[in-house]
Amino acid sequence: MKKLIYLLLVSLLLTGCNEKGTHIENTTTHDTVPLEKTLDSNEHVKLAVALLHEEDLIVGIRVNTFSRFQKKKIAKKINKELKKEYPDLEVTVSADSKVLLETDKLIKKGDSKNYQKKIDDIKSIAKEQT
Amino acid sequence: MKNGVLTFSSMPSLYSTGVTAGPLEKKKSVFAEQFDKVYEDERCDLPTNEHGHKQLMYDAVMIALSKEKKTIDKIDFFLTGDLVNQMTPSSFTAHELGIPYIGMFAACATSVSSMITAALLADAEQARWLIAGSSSQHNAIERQFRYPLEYGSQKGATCQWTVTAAGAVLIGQHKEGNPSICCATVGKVVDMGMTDPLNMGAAMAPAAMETLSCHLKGHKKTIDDYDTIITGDLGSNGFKIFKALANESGLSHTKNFRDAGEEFYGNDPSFNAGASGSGCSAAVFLSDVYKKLQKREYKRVLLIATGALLSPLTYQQGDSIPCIAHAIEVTMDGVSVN
Amino acid sequence: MISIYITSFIVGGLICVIGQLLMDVAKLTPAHTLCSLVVAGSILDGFGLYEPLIDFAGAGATIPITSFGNALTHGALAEAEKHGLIGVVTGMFEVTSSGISAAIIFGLIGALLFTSKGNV
Amino acid sequence: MEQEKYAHLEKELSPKTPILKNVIKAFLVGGLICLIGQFIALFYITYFDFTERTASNPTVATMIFISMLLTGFGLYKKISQFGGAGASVPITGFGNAVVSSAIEHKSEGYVLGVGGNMFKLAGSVILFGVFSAFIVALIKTILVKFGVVSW
Repeated sequence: MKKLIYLLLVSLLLTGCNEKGTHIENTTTHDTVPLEKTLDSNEHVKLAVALLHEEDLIVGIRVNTFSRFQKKKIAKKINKELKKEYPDLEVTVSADSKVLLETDKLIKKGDSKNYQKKIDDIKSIAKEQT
Repeated sequence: MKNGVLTFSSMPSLYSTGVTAGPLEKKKSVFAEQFDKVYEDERCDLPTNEHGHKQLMYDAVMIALSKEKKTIDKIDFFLTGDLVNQMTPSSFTAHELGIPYIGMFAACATSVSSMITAALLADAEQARWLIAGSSSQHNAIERQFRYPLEYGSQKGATCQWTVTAAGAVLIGQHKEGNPSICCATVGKVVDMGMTDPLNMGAAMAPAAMETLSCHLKGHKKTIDDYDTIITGDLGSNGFKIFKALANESGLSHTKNFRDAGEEFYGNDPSFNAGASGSGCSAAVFLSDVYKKLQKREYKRVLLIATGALLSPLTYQQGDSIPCIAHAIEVTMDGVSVN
Repeated sequence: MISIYITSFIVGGLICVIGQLLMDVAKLTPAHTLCSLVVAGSILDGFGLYEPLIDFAGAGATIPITSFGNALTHGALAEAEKHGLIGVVTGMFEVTSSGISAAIIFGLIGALLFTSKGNV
Repeated sequence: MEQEKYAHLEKELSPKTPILKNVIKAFLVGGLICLIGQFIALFYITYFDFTERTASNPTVATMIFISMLLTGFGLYKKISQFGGAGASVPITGFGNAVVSSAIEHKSEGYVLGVGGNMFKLAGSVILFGVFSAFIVALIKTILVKFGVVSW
């Protein structure tokens, strides 16, 4: 019994330090370097998927295990930072895994004609949770 | 001063017994083979638990009667009780039987209190034939005193399982060769301040001890006069405490002590401390003990049935659990030692 | 992604451990234990502490009964933010309705489908 | 014998509650139920339009549905006997309290029996949840009004 708990704790610690990943899809002429830099430099972010399309920038992030307590604050902070970098874009940053999942799906599909409709969906989802 | 101590000079006899039990008891009880009838359905194929409860008692009475080839109209009194609100299963049984009926309530001690009353009536020559007994049905009682059956609550090691069983005994004037009631002790209500309704054995043990010492003193007996002293449903925990109390009060040993509740399910841990319910003592006294008396394995026994006189209302209002124990002495010897 | 399962298991398990301690050490009845936990969840939300726990542990924080107190308080607070004091009363079931409505509906369906059995 | 003396004797002889064992079992069962809940939540997030936060509503409903089945087939009381608080603290325990009361009181009819007794056990949880939510929200709203704290 105690071994089992020990095992769980160890695996918890291990999964806490997974490798970082950032995936960015850009259909606009904006420069993605500051975006990448912002996401990579944030120590809490474990995984991020970003999509720039027309007037929108959507970022779904996953934070480290113990950063999840403040994941809303982290998302807000990144949102603020990105707004500074991309003042002419509508920035949506969410730590909700649904946003990450949907954005990822959208990018993988690669069907750029349907982007706008889906992006609106994701934005409304992201709004719903705050 | 009688102080609850009774002697029956005419020594009314037990003529026959009827014991019925539910399907779980058939599977799990060590006494299952000695029961006269066991049901495949926990409600005896009737729509409600309370109807099943009534059927248990009714069939027990009919079995006891049929063994002696007696008919209902020969019976003068029917004394019984159970644990359901206002004792409706017993009253409904009495309605179905149509025998003059006195409802008895002493919680799980009803098996003995009804036998004492029957013996008194027979001894006073107010009745030729009487039926005494008690019954309980797990589902109906559980819902009455605890939670809905399917509600998940963790039961501790002191919890007892209410049995589905009924026992009825036909009592009449003294007959040589039959187990006979020579004396009895009506107990006082004892409250030792126990408040845990899931540890009834501990609440009832002092009442059993009180009645035992009263009986021994009142009838000038020692525990060695008995082949066995069997308590009703103290359960393994209550029985342990009862034996400790007996030792403390100066009784030399407790090796001839038995407890029906502890033995009922053969120490199966899934029943925690064992069995309880007014059917438990009745079923064991009127099957195992009665048969051992008939076979003369036992010559003199003391039956002490214990009852916890609580209701869900009283313990929720924070009252402690008052308990009672009644003792009845049954012997195969022709003459009372008194 | 795996870590959310581990945190939900551990946090959910720990909340149950608190419940078990309330029952075994503090000798509370199951009903008292559950009420205490619900009140605790509600107070935690008053301090804004329960939502981060949900972010951390997911179902580990939303499945235990403490989340019921949290959701009630959360609904009340959200409505109070919009409509002032009156929202405290009106917003309460905004978030929690699913648990209670599911319990009522499945309770009735359960009663239609099943009868209780007195087995071990 | 004195009540106090007897209470002492009773305490000495009655079996002790195996607290450590119970706590470990509660942890495992409670954790497992929450883990199942997490899987269900993931299912709703992946295949339906629910976010992490909104998925908790259908998850709770599904858990209560599972609890209804387990209660009806007589399994929930076994889980509870093993897991103790691990089975009664999760929302499934709330479901079990409601469903078991409803099933038990079916014999008195659907209006007086099921309707009248469904919340016999779970009602107090709702009462204290609502009452404490009311007090907490009231205090916080007043504090915000006076500028002591912010939302």
